[in-house]
Order: sequence, then C-alpha cells, then structure tokens
Amino acid sequence: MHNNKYLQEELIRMSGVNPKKCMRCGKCSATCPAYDEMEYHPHQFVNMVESGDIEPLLASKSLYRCLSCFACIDRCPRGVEPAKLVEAVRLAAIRQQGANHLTADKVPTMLDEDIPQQAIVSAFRKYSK
Amino acid sequence: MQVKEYKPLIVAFCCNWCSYAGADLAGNNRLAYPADVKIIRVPCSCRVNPMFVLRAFQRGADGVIICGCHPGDCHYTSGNYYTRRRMAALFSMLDYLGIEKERTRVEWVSAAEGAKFAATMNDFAEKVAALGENKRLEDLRCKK
Amino acid sequence: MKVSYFPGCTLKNKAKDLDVYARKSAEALGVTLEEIENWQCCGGVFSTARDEVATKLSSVRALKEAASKDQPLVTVCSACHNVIKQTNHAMQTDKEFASKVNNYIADGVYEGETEVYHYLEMLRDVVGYDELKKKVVNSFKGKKIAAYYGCLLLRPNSVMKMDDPENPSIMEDFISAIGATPVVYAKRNECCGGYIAMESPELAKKSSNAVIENAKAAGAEMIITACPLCRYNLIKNGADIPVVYFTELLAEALGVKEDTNA
Amino acid sequence: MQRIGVFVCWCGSNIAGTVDVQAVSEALKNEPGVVFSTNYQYMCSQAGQNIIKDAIAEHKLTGIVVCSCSPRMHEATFRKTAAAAGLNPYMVEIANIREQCSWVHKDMLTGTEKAIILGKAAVAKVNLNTPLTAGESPVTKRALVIGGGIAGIQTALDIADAGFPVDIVEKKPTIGGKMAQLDKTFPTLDCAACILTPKMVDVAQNENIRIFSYSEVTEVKGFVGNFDVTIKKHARFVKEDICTGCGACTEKCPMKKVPNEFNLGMDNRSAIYIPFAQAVPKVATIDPNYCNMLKKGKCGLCAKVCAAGAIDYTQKDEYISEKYGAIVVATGFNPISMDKFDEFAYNQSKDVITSLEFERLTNAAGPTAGKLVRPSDGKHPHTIVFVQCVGSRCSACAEKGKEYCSKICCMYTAKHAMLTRDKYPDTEVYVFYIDVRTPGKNFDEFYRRAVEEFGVNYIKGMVGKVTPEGDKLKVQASDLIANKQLHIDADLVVLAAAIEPDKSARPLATMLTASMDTNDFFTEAHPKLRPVESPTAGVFLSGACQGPKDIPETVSQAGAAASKVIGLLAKDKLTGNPCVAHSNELMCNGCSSCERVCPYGAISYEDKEFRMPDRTTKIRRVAVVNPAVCQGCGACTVACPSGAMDLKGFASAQIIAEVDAICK
Repeated sequence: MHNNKYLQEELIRMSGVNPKKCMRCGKCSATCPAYDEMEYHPHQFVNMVESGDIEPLLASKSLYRCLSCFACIDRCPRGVEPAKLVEAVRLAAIRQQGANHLTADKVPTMLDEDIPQQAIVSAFRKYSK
Repeated sequence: MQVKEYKPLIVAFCCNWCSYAGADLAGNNRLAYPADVKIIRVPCSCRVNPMFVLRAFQRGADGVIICGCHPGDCHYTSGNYYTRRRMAALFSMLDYLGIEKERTRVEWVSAAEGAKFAATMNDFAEKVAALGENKRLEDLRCKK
Repeated sequence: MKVSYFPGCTLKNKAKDLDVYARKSAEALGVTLEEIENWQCCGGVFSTARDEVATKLSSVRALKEAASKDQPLVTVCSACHNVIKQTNHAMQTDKEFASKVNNYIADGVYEGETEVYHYLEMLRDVVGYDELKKKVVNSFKGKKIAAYYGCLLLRPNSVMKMDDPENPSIMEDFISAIGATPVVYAKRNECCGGYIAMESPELAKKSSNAVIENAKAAGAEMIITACPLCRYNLIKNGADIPVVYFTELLAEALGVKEDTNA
Repeated sequence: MQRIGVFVCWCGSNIAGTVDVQAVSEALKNEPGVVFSTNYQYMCSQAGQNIIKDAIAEHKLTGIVVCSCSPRMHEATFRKTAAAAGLNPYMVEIANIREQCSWVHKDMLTGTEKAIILGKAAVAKVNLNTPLTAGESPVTKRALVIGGGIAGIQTALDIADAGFPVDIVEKKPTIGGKMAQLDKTFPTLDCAACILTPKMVDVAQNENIRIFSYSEVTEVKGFVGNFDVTIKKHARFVKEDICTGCGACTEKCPMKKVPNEFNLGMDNRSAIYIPFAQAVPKVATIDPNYCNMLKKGKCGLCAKVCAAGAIDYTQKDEYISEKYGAIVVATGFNPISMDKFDEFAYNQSKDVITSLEFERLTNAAGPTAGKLVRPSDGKHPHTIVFVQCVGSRCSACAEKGKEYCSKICCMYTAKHAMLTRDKYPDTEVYVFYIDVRTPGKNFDEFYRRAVEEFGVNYIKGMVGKVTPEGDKLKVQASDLIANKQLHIDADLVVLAAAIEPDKSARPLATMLTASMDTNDFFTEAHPKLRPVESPTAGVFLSGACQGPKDIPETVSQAGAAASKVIGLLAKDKLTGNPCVAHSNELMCNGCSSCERVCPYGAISYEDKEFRMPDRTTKIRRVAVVNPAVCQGCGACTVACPSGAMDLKGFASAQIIAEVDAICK
C-alpha cells in the first residue's frame, strides 16, 4: 500500500478534518445519497486518508459523485466531517494541470433550457480549476 | 581560597499520596538521582504556597520542583489542578524576575512511577546544574 | 425596516419568480430589500477547503457592503444563503483564512460582523409568523403543502443554525401561517441531487424521485422550496404535483401576486 | 523551646551501609532544641522502641525525630510508641533517610551529608509542632437513601438488615424505578417483576425502613454523621395511611385521558392513579394537572367511591426534617430525549420507538399485554430494525448525544432481538452495531446465542436515515463488512437511546456538595479504591447515578454502599483526621476564597462578634472549618489572601522551617 505522507498532511490541513476521530460506525456511508454511484464510500475516504492510501481516491470517479449535501457532516457522531475530506481530495485532483473534470466545451451538451445558472456555476466550482 | 565544586540545591515538594510514594518506589528500586534533591512532604501539591517557592529561592535554592498526582488522580480530587494554575502564574512571574523557567517545574508522578521520579529528578538536576548558581534573589537573602 | 439583499444569479434569470415575489411580499410586510450594488455570483457552492480564497471573495464583498450600511444581509436562494453564511462563518472563526481574504478586500478589513438571514428566518424572527398571519388576505386553507428544505438551508447545522436539521419546522410554520396544512415527511431534508444533474442525471433523478414519492405518500398536493436547483430537479424528474417557490405562495397569500409582472 | 530527641536508625546495613549514622546523630545533637541524640540498629524493633520510650521519660522529651525509612512505612509505629510514653503522637516527625537517601545514593559522604540535612529539616519542623488531638463527633444512627429504584432498594434493605433505620425518598408515587418497567433481564432472562417486586414488598414490610414516596430532598445541612435533611412530601391528596389501594377510585375517575408515564405515554391512565399493580406503597395519587376537582372544583367522584375515606382534596405539601448519619445517592438514570435524532424519524412515526418503550410493549403488564404490535396500527411487525448507540459515543455535538458508552444497550438489544425471534419466529430482526460490547459473566455467550441460535442479523454499520412511507419505515443503513448500503423496509425501528443521569441529580449534588463529572454522573472518592463513596464524607453512591450500570452491577454497588454506611453507622463517634485546616479569625476577612476551592464543602462562614481595641464590638464574617469534613489537602491555605488559613501538621511556618533548614 502506498503511503503518501505529504499529500495526507496537505489534505488534513486543507480540510481541517482529523480522520483519527473516526470510530468506524459507518453512519456517513449509511446516510450518503450518492453511495451506490461511488466506488469509494465516505467512510473509506476517511479510512484511506488516515492510512495514507490516497492515490486510488485521486483517480476515482467517486470524487465527482459527492453531492456536497453535508448529510455525513451533520450526522457523524464524532464530528469527523467526511465531506470536507472528499472536497479536499477532489481539489487535490483537479488542481493538477489539465485535470479539470469539467471543461467549458462539454457544458452545452449537458444543458436543457430550464436548467438554472446555479447548477452550471456549481458544477464548475466543484469540477474545475 | 579553596573553590568549592558547584552543587545545585534543589527543593522538591512531593504530595503524600502519589509523588512521595513514587520517590519511595524509586528508593525501593535503587534508582539513583542526585543527592542535591531534597524532598519536602506535603499532603497535596496544592498545599505548596508560592511563598514556599519564593522562600526557597531567596534562601539559595537553585531549582524548585513540585510533584503531584496525575490530573484526575488527585487524592483530594482537584488539588493538582489548583497547583497547575497557581504555579503556571508563579513561574512566569519568576521568569520575568530572571529566575529561568528551567529552574521551576511541576511534574505529575504517580505512586507507581518510581522510574519516572528518578528520571525526572536526574533531568531536572542536570538542567538546573547547567544554568549554574542562582544568584538572582541574592540581595533579598537573609544571610546570617 | 431596510435590509441588504443578495438576489444571486439564478434569481435574475431562471428563477425570477423567487426574486420578484420576495421583494413584493417583503414590501407588504414592511421590509425593504435593498439590493447590494454590483453583487457578483456567489459561486453556487461553498468550498470547505480552507485554502480556497478566490471563490469566496464575492460573498465577502457583499457581506462587507451590508456591514458598511449596518444592515443584516438577507438572501432567498438556498444556495446563495449557504455560501454566504458559511463564508461569513469562516471569516469569523478562521483567522488565517480571514487574513488571506482581507488582502483582496479594498478599504479596510471584514471580520464577519454582518448578520446573515435567510428570507424565511426574516419572516420567522423579524416579521413574526403571527404578524404574517394577520396580513394574509388569500388563505390557503385546506391545501396540503409539503415543505422541501433540501440540504443547503439546514446543513451544516453548526454554521447554518436555522432550525433542527433533522426535524425542521420553519417552513411548516410558514405553511401554517398562510393558512395551509403542512405535510411532514422524512425526505424533506434529503438532497435532490443538486448540481449532479449536470454530471449524472440518473443520480439526480433517483434522489429527486425519492423526495417526491415520500412527499406524495404523506399526502402532499404541492411542494414548496426556496432553491431554484431543487425546484428544477424535482420538476425535471417527474414531479406530478406543483413545485413552487415559497415566495410565490407568500405573495399570493398577501394579495400582492397580481401586482407583479413576473 | 522544645526538648527534642533524635533517633537515627541503621536499618541493619540498609541505611548504615551508605550513611554514617554515628556522624548523623552527632551532627544533629547541636541543632536547636535537641537535647538527646542516638542511633540504633533497628529503631522499629521492640528494643529500638524502648530506647525511644525511655528517652522520652528520662529527658522529658517534648518532640521526636526518627531518621529512618519512609514515614509511609513506620510513621504510625513511632507515633504509637510516643503515645505509649505519654507524648502526643503528632509530636513525631520522620526524616526519610532510607528510600530517599541511602537507597538512592552510593557514596557514603554524600549520603551522610544529605541525611544530616534531612534530619535538620525534621528537627526544624518538630520545633514548631504542636500537640494535635483528633476531633470527635457523634453519629446519628439513621441512613437516608435518595432514590427508590433497584439501587436504592438494595442499599436500604442491606442497611436495614444490619439493624439501622433507613429512610427512602422517592420522587415518584411508588418505588421500583426503571427495573419495574422492564420485561426480562439479561443474561438469564428471568422476569424483572418476579425478582424486583418481592424486594419491594420486603422494603414495605421491613420495620427499619420508612418510605417517603412522591417526595424530594429539598435541603441538606450538616456533615458526616450529622446531616440535617428536609424532605418535601408532595400532596398526593390521598391519606396514605388510610388508603387500602383497592383501586375503586381509579376505575370511577372520569378523567381517563392522562398519558401514562409508567408506559411511557403509550396508553392512558386516570387522573387518580396507582402507577402499577405491585406499586409500593400501594396507595392512590391524584394528578393535580388533570383532576377536575382540583382544577375546577367539580367532580369529587373518587371521594364518593372511597370506602375508606382516604381522599383529601385539601392536602398540602408537607416538609419533614430528619437527622441522618449517612446519605446514599441512588438517583438513577433516564434514556436521553430522541428529539435531536430525527434522522431516525422518532418524532415522525409512532413505529419508531426507544428500547424502554419496547420493554413496555413486550411486557405482559404493559399497554398491549405483552403482545408485540406496531403502536401506529396494532399490526404485528414482520421486520424489526434495532439501532444501537443512538446518542452514545457521540462527541460531535453536546446537545445531541453523550460522549460515553451507555454500557447496557448492547446487552438489552441482544435480549430484545432474541426474545422477538423466540416469540415470533416469522419476524426478521436486524441489529445495527458499531461494536458489540459484552464484558460480563455469560454476556458474550448470550449475544452469540442471539446470532447463532435465534438467527438475529447483526450488521456492522449504522443507520443513516429512516423514512416513514406508507405503512413502512424505509431504513437506509451501511453494512461495513459487505461494503454496501442497505435499504430495508421495516415495520418497527427500535432505538437504543443513550442513558443519562436523572435531572434531579445536579441540584442534589449542589445540596450535598458532592462532586459530579461533566456528564452529571457523581464522582467517586477514588475511581478504583473507593468506588461507592463520594469525595464528600458521609455521602455514598449507589447505582447508575455514578455511571452507566446494568442490574447485577447496580446490585453489587448497592450492597457495597450499604456496607460502607453500616461501617459508619456502627461507630458511636467519628474520630477525625487532626491534620485539618483552621482559620485564624482575627486575620480572616471573610472573602470566601477558601470556600470556593474547598472540594469538600468543609468551610462555612459565621458572623462573629469581635472586641475592638477601643472596647467597642464589631461583627465580622469569618471562615469556619468543619474538622469532621475537612480532609486536610491544604488548597484553602494557599487560596487565603490574608494568611488566616493554615493547616495543622503541615503549617506554613513548619514547611518554611524545613525549606530554610534544607537551604542553609
């Protein structure tokens, strides 16, 4: 298993999350609305960042399935805030050059006439740098 | 004139229930520490009046250490918390007066920690010895 | 009473109703919404990363303008509210972040002094639901209405502090105040799918459907929301009961709906 | 001036090997006050002790210094020796030249030098010693038990069996507590009522026990052995001594729509009620919030049907004062409110219940006569989901949950799951757990039986959301082992709510000056060695008021508390520790600094009259230490800004004398 200490520290600093607080109850994953779309689930994000096994997360589509609905943050009994870790890993991925998940030329294909601007700006914020 | 080898003088206040017993255990296990350390038994570390510490320095002590039960283990439930707060204030004031922080210490030693007691005293005595004689309050000293 | 108002980008385009009815109704309730000058889009989502600074500047500028007028800042779109309130909280609690932000802020520093209200909080805490009740001219008596909170209004609760995040009542009390019967259902604080509608319409569909089904099973004849994206997702994904902005019902209840040309 | 004798012990070669004992006794001869100094092979031996005794007589010694082993070893020995020779035992000081000198130093010169300094310090201290006498106080031979659950019942029975009178104060109309509400008990599955109610009857029939039910403690004064307690007996509008408990009134009462708290509001009772059939005392109580007669002056039906004439609508609250030697706190626990956990839809569906509600639902004396049905529609549930750790081990938000493990939930959930499968094999049962904690005799075997023999589905994971829809409860949960999100359509969801101390505990702790932890559990005097005593002398702890406990543990602790109480009440007089704080009233300015730091509540204030130099008198507020309560830590002596407070045996002047002797 790859242990990426530098990235681990960076993610912890960026997110303000202490993954050691996790007591492995799985409530984050129990509450996650995007669970079935994810290869790595919220509790795994916490666990894998804690153990430094971060490369698989960086490459995973799971990063773009989190809805940022914060249900895991509010319901975690230990105050771990998994969504903040997911966000940090996602940023670590898309901040790399040419790693934008969403590009402007793809946008028109995704639109219908009713879609609110909010969806487009949000998607850009989440998926691109 | 004969130059006497410098030996630091260290006063250790130990609470009766944990640290004094820890010192006894160090003795039982024959764990050596410098003879410069002289122990005064108090019922609880919170019995140590800042006045006692000042008096020791005034009378020529080179270091003062106060040992009590670990937080949460105080025989009197909360005495060591008072100690921690009072001594933090006292030590920073002493530091301001020029009595270095290394000359003062509060340490938690349980009755089971003979080894810790000896190690603490060795370490403390070494640090104090390195600072040399404490002359700061000499002018206030009531010399006979 | 005058308050600063941040409408947000969607309310100027696809969700004009939400905005226009909000202003008219506020006027009828004795509150003037003063639109922040030169506001910029809040960005739609708040980045929880502490080193994301640039994306939060527009919110801080809006907050600072409200502060300069010594007014609370009122928002009506759930997303704007979430972003601005979380940004304000970060400015109050994260010194390192705040100092970075203030490097980019002209004329002095901002440290989170503005109070941020959602329009619903304004109704509940400033106007008062009892006061609102007195001003209702068209009652929705007998109408069974389900409130849809989504996630942005309530979470994270440690920052938003609007209501009990698991069993909120601020919208239900609003529904009661305009004479209708609130329908309580468990999925009212679950996510509609949000911006994932772009990336994975299937996931948005699944999430939205669960909300609609749950509301209908509880007997809802109509769903109200404060979020354009929630409304879009619910309608797009097969809501067969009306999904409307709460401000529209408010304007109608207050008898000011017809004055508008939304 | 003292006449001090110094006795240096060789301890065989233990001391004499590293310390020149002869040099030490010679050196100390010249110290101020020392009139005699000697050394001997074994001071603690009979011969050694005789040397001390003889010297006391011969040299008219007023103080003694023994240079020997640790005072923790032989201080008591030498004090007895001194006392035998007619010297006050507190005139003895020990210089520890073994553990803290000869054993830790190797060099004879260094050892001897240090031993002399330690001896000098002890001499300096003895010069300032004063004879101390331990105070004595009488003991009131009656105990008070606050709380009438299984903890209080067991404590009271054990104390009463030893022959001491006991009063139980219970705030509810009956004793019995939580255990009376339970169905079966783990891990043996005997029925709670079958083992509890005989004990309740024992309490009622025991001549040594009085029960103050529907009562509260409102004031506590005094100290160990001598508590003055005021008990408020709420008006129950029924004369307790006349009521026969026939129940005719409860049947005739027209107000029948009162939520029945004994069944956790799952059914109703009448305004005049007896909580349950085996209640002790078995007398009716009128609920003033619902009784028409009390509220509107209209009705009076119960008085008409009461053949005994026990109803008294004019009854008033009554205050009773009583003296006690010991107080036992047994205030117990409650499940926490589920209001903040609506992700489990507790407030949205009647079919989401707590485990205690489940107990009532399966109890033969409960609202459904023991038939397990859904509270919403009375239908038999086919799929039941149990959720553990609801509010336990929750550190995220203090107003939501508790950081500690509630300890009992794993076992009662296993019990509920097992009993359900046993009685209704057609029911599918899921238990969501974070960890299954079963440290107890036969506990893990019990849990494994639930899984292996009864086919309960244990799933490692937590429930995230419960959505009532139609007549189903849609449970969304995680299965961490399978790495799956589960969706279960359940008929009933049972929440294992965390437990917390009863709300009455905090004000009671203030009254008793007993300390509590941040969770409002009472603190024990020592977590390992004095687990049933509170740090406040004379106050003892029984049951869940001290921390989460199951029944076997509660009963053991109750018995332990009782034995401590018996040990106290068996004494005619209490001899205190003479090394206590005392305040010089001439210097005290009544500032309360000492009172605030005292962990025992030993310091109070009195207004005292002082004669001024100009012959006028002045009244001043001064601190008074109760020597029976003071434990002698000395916290107050340092807090005192005027130097009025000092500690006997460890006086400031004595310690300074030691400092000076060491630093000379």
